[in-house]
Amino acid sequence: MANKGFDLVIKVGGEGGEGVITAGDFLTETAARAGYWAVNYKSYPAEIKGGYAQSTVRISDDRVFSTGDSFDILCAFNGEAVEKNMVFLKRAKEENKPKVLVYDSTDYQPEEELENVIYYPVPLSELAKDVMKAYITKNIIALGALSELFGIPEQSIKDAIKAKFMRKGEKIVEMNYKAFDLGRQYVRENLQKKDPYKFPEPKEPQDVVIMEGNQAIAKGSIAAGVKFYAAYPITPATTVGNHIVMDLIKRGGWLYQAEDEIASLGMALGASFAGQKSMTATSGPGISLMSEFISMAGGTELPIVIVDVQRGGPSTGMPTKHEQSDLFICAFGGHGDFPRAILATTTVEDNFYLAVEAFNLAEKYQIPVFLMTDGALAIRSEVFPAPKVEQRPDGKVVVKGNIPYGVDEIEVVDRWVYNAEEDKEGQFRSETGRFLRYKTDTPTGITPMGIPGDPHAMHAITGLERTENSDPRFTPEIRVKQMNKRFRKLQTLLREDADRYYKDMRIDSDNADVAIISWGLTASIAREAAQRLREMGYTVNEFYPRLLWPVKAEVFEEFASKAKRVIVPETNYHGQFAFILRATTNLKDLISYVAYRGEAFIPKEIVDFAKMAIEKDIKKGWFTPSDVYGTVVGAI
Amino acid sequence: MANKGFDLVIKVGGEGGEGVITAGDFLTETAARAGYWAVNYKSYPAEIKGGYAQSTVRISDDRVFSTGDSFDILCAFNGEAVEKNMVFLKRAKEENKPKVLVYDSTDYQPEEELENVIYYPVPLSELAKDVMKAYITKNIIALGALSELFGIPEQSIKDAIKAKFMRKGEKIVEMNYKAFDLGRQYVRENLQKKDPYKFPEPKEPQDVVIMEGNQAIAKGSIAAGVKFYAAYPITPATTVGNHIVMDLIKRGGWLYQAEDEIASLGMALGASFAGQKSMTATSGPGISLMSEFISMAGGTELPIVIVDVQRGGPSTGMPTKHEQSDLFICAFGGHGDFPRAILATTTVEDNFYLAVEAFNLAEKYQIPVFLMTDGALAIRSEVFPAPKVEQRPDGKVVVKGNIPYGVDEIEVVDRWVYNAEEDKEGQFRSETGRFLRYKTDTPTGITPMGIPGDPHAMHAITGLERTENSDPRFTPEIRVKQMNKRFRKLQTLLREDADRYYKDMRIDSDNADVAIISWGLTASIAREAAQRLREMGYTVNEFYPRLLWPVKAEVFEEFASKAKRVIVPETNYHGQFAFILRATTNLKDLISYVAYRGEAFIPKEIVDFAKMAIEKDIKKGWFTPSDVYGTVVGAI
Amino acid sequence: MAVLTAKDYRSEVEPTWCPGCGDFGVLNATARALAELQKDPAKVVGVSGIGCSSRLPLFLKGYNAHTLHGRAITFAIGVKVSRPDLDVIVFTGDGDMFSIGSGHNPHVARRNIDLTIIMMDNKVYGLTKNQVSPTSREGQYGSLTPYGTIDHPVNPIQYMLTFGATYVAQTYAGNLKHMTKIIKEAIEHKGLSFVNVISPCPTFNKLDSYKFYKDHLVDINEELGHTDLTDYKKAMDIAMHWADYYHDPNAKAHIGVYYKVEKPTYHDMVEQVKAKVGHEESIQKLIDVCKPKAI
Amino acid sequence: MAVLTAKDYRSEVEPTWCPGCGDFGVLNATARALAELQKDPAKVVGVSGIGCSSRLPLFLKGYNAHTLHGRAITFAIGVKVSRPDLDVIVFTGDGDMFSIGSGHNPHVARRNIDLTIIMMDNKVYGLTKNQVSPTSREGQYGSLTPYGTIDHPVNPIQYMLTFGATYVAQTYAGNLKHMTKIIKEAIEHKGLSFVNVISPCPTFNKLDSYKFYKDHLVDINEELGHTDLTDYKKAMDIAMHWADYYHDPNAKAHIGVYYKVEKPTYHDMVEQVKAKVGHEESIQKLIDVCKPKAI
Ligand SMILES: Cc1ncc(C[n+]2csc(CCOP(=O)(O)OP(=O)(O)O)c2C)c(N)n1
Ligand SMILES: Cc1ncc(C[n+]2csc(CCOP(=O)(O)OP(=O)(O)O)c2C)c(N)n1
Ligand code: SF4
Ligand code: SF4
Ligand SMILES: [Mg+2]
Ligand SMILES: [Mg+2]
Repeated sequence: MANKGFDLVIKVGGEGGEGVITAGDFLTETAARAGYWAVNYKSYPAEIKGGYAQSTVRISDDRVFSTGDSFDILCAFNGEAVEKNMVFLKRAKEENKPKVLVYDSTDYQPEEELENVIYYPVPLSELAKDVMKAYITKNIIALGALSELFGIPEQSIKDAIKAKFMRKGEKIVEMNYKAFDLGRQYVRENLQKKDPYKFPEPKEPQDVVIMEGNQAIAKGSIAAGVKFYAAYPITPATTVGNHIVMDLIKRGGWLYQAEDEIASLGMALGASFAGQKSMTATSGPGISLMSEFISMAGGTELPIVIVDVQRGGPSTGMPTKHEQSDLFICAFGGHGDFPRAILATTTVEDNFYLAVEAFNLAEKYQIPVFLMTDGALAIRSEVFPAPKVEQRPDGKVVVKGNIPYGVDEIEVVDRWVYNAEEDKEGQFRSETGRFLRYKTDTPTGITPMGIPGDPHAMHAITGLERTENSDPRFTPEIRVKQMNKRFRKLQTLLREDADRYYKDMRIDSDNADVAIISWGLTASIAREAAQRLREMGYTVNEFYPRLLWPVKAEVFEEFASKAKRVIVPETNYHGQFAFILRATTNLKDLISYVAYRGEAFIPKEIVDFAKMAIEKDIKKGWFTPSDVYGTVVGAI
Repeated sequence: MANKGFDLVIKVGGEGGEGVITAGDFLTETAARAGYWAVNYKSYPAEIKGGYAQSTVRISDDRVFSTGDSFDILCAFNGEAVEKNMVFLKRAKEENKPKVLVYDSTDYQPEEELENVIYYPVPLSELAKDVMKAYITKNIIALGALSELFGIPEQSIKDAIKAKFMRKGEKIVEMNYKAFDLGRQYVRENLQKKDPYKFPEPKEPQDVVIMEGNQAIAKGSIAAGVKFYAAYPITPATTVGNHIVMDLIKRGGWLYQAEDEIASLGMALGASFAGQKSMTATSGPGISLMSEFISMAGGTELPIVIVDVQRGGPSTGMPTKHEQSDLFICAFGGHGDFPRAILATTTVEDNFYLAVEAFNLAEKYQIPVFLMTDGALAIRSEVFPAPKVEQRPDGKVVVKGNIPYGVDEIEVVDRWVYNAEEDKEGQFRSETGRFLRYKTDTPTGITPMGIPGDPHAMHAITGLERTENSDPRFTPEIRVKQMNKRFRKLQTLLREDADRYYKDMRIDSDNADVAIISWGLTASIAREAAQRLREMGYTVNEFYPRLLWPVKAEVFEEFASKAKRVIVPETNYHGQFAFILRATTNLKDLISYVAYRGEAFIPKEIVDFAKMAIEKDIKKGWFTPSDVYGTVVGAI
Repeated sequence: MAVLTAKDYRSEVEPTWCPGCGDFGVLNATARALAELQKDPAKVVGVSGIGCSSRLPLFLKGYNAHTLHGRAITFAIGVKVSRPDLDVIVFTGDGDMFSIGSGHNPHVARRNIDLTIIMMDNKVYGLTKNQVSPTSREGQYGSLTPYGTIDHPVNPIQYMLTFGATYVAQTYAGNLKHMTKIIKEAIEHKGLSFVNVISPCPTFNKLDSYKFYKDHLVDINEELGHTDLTDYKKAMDIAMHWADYYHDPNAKAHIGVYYKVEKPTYHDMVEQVKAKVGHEESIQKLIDVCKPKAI
Repeated sequence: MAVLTAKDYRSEVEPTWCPGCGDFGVLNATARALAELQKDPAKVVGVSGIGCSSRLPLFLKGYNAHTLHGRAITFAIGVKVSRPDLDVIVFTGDGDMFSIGSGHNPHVARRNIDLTIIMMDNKVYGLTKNQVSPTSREGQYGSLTPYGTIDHPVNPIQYMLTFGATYVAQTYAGNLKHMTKIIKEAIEHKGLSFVNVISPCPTFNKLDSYKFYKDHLVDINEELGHTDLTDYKKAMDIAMHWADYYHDPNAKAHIGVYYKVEKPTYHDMVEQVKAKVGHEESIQKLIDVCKPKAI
């Protein structure tokens, strides 16, 4: 509960299957219905069934983008949840802000009372079993208790409950209302409020959506006009497919579950060649398998969007864990030199808009575009302003909303399709009338595509080097011209489009104490760290690029020139983005600050490191949280 | 024919299947038998059958490592060979050194006489058909003519001919001798020598071998003790397998032709897990397909040697062409962060010794090691001092010879296998007696492997993150320790082994006009360019590292500090090695000089660019030969 | 449109095949078949992998894709599923389809995707200069098996029958008429059709030569009386004798149609699903389902 | 060595499978079979891909490798070919082996490599939480096919027979005795053996449940009198009825051995080649062949 407004973190933890995750979802939706913002970070058990699950919901007046350092309130569905969070509860003492523990007292009693922790025992299981005669209502009883304890607007929760159970019938809704009231009643009759946390009054709800990360990618892709999706299941990318499949059918497209990832990308490229906007989504191992086709997409100039929902690597690694370690393979995997672009998302809201942008770049430049996100964002949900998709009178589709990286709207791009009518002068035809699919001398490097069915644009594609009309040929002249053509497209991209992905930049000083460059989920944590550093009196500049490749060096160089030191926090071992920046800009003195423990940073870790860097006058190098705290720390 | 000794370049060109390549091989072997050195660069037709083929043989007193800028003598088996080389013949005028054209005058007559070109018509086809009644002898007749014209030692050629045809019987040898004599005789009777080129007297032959690049890899791997080779054919890597298959069987090993590259690497890793030294060889597309298993090899710490015989990329690209564009995928392909090493060869001789080294690094550090070479080196043959493989009394195998990167000998490394006898204290056992395959606290990061059959070292491997005894586990502490363990191995490598691959360095001045860092085949061309620059009066420092990854920054930084500018010539678009150096060292001012036309540099192009860089005071940037000459030039 | 002749289906690119290569015949037969069907070249898509055989689509007019080794089928599926209005023909080789590509065969067949697969079976890797392929006979020499391969060959016909192809035939590059007829039928067939063309590689495969096949072929339909093409077991039975001639000098190699049935294609099934699910015009509506539900 | 019991083949790692998962049974049967054979755990290598089923080797003592999705067979071949003294068992799932891994199946089988493949067929992707697998019945719901899949399933038994496996059997995770017997036989078999274990996934596959199989199984050897296990055609015939029960509520699922023959293994052939080629003690000699030949 910061001084600037309402800001509360509630964590719900317990056995998977007991409605822990649902409880978090209810809190999130309640916040939305009460006119507040929320992010909800979910953590599913590694086991298929059972195992420990938790949901961390941060509700606030102003929009926030991380789930903070820790929780204010823990609602523990069992003893395990308390134990798992003991390390955080213990911190209440030093953090001079109280923490609240609401726990199922049916079978569990804390061993000791921790300093600055307020305890509220509620016999959740007992009430569910004995009073409600339905164990399944345990989480709703808990919501009732939380509502009573912290003043979470009753009507908003009840509405959320109703919305969820409506289609199961009035009876079920009533039962859940009853469970909710039971929780409230128990608290009223048995507990005395001792903590300072209190929900403000509900406000007029805003026009918002609630989406999970992978859902936002699905919806964004639909908005971009995708028509073909080739899937092969892999954690944590599978659910992009789950979310898109029915929408796609409704829009006349199709999701094809392929036999493997090589096949997925092959199919997606086939559909692209056939004229459709096309995509696939996978995680690290799938990107590895797709490498050969990625190289072909770059070489043959086929538009394609490849979503990489990253997980912990290398190899099978840690499928359910957060990491940002696929940047190297996305930027440099696949053999030989070819053009590509990489966009990376920092929030669920980003996932929606950048999905549209990824298709735009792919279709405009006829290159493979990676949309990089990660497993933590995949299952996190966010309340954000509802996006609007409009069709302009000229037929163009425009996506509007609160586009987080600072542009006003996104016009959906359709690829440049050859039109013989318009090419009366035969600019794209050879002397013998053949279609010049790969004409080399266009100023942008871009040439129109021919789509099957059009008798005027017939051509072959081949992964071999080729002439302008696509016959295999390896003479030095032809080769060099074709390479230059392909890479000229990236120069065009840097000129015409890069800036729009570089707008999320804040310069507080021309000689700031510290500057932060960050990407992916880490950026949304760094943003909060920067704010806190500012509150501590430091001057801080921030830059969260959404385009990671290609790199427009001068933008980074200028940004860096305005600070005494530049920290690049990211969650991988090599400091992959910093590595790329060192290689592509004239910046040498970047400080890599990396965590590779399978969990995101918390804002505090970045704050503490920044302070250390300022105090010890660190200007470059490679650091981990262990360098700050002397030991490996977990964050979740 | 440089002033420092004998140095002659003979090119033979004509229709594939007419013995062009064999003629080049004879010249190479003749040189060896006459006590000279030779390199023979072959260029096969892109077509399976027929098409244009040529062989460029450079014979010299001192060892040289490139085939020079151009030829002195062209022996053209048909008109096409003359036409293809017209651009070079025309240069004779400006190059004030005469060129000789020996051509088959049966059906061809040059249209004009070029300045400074000496013409020797010999009706090769006619003589073969009409006199010898065997068209197949055309190339031997040509050798006779060359021998007579340029004094190539008769006995040495005849010996080479005999060695080749011996096993076909005396008759065949006699017929070829006759053809050879016919060529000599024709020249004696019909032509007048007008050129200055003359072979010196044969010397006492040295103890040499003649190998092709891929053969040298095969032989080096055998010397290293490889036992399992998994193959999937791909140009230009296939012939590593062709060359090794029988040797391997004779040494008790096996070559398995797999169904694809994923399977090859999977099998090779299975064999490695089972305790065998194991390898595979492929080219770019295969590396792409192997990416997932490469990540697993790094993650599970399995020793493996992956030979990448590079070809022109991206995608199917230019399979028969030279390029060095797989460095990115070898260094950064495969998902997630994991340790690996990359060695790259500059000559055929390197191929032999670095194959041994690749196994050493793989076995010592239990990592995937890439041995990078390319298609031009693959089929080039070289005369070089014969390597010796000795077994020391202690059983260790030692490889000796003229190791080109400056070490005295290579001791063959066998992996550290767990030995329960020696581990009396249970350093590598858990409290319950389990084998600690992945103990994290060894100083080097290396831990002993357990080999199936040993009851004391039983364990599982998994691509998941894991405990010290290899159970899947993702806690931050375990994860961080295991990552640190794996990367500690690379720190050890940098400390203990990197320097041996950095010895091929020459510092002429502490403030040289220009320094060159180069790798792969380009290095052997840069070497010659450097020498010429020196002869022009410039001070030149040179550095040809054989280890490309990981990078020991201080070595490069110190090297670079001693010159006014550093040029990194390489044959790919991005300037991939320069990119890596910019990212990993504090060097910003590296000059990328790249060619991506599917052909190697010629020394002159590097010389001309270096001069330009010196004159225009260029310190950094990205340049191609077009920046020097204003147009795309071909080299072969 | 004027009547098109075989020539109208050929591109300007000249084949780089060796003289005598069987693939020339396949190219001719394909062009003829397309001409007989008067297909619109702009609506025929040829897709191939990598190999001598896989070069074929580059020599055809229309829309063609020379993709990656072993992956033609995957790319072709993408084309066909997203554009069912196109005729999609896969041109492949024995190595391309049955070695590196073998993982895709079961899945395209069991889904009965309406593609035509034409495999040029020269029983060797041609383009990489002589390695044994999965269809090479035991004992055949290859550069990586100089001792004569010890592998038992695959049986493409039985495989594709097992996987569920609904049209399965074999023909011979030396018999233009038969080839043209079969390829035409295969293109016309609704569902997954597979045509194995025995296509000699005179450069590397000395065993499976024109000379050998000259007196080793038998037409299973005309000569062996296999006429009930819907009889799966019978088709399997004949298929099992596919390679008898490798061992028995008197046994024959088969040409003809093994199997042909009509079953719903993948596209038919997709249409059913689409009809059931219905259409949504408005993208906005699909986004708005993520708003808190009005209650 | 003391007599080993099933427990001696189990590692310290506790399975993470859901309660009721069929894979527990497979683990038990495997440990029992190994105990009955008194195999030296240090000489048994278990290799798997990725999936719930592929976790199995982590729960076994000995040398085990949990490799990549679909690639267990490739890794296992490397182990076996380079170390024929080891017993190598592949543990895999229906998705692992017949979807992403399907390209490796023909080649391991036609070479008759002496591996044992045990596939836990739950007819679903378990680990990734409910997608249809190649063995799922038509109409089965999966997260990516919420309308009910339109794909016709593969027939693992017929496939492996077609590919040339020399031991092919099916068993059921609910029948420990039968499973143990079959797995034991499969391990003992010289050559490529394939065992398909119907292994229910109570969490995601509600169709192929214990309840369903309770009265849907028939033993082809005991009950249907299939006793000539070398009769390939008969084996094929029975295999073709593999999934009848998907459509016909009265049809049964089969358990038992379909096929079992002795044929030279890959290793037998390798030994022949090695004997023919001979051995060379000296590496130096192999290098010296590159010197100009003495004449
Ligand atoms: C990923 C990959 N691996 C290997 C190759 C090399 N390669 C090209 S063609 C070919 C074999 C082709 O055999 P087949 O399909 O029978 O064609 P053929 O040349 O015999 O017609 C191979 C292995 C490649 N191009 N790509
Ligand atoms: C390359 C790759 N792609 C996808 C995955 C995700 N994945 C893990 S298990 C699995 C399916 C497993 O199915 P199956 O083999 O039937 O095993 P089950 O869980 O049903 O036992 C998939 C798709 C992966 N691990 N690696
Ligand atoms: S190598 Fe064989 S398959 Fe290839 S083009 Fe020549 S004859 Fe045809
Ligand atoms: S999801 Fe299914 S297959 Fe996986 S462990 Fe659970 S029951 Fe077994
Ligand atoms: Mg072939
Ligand atoms: Mg399964």
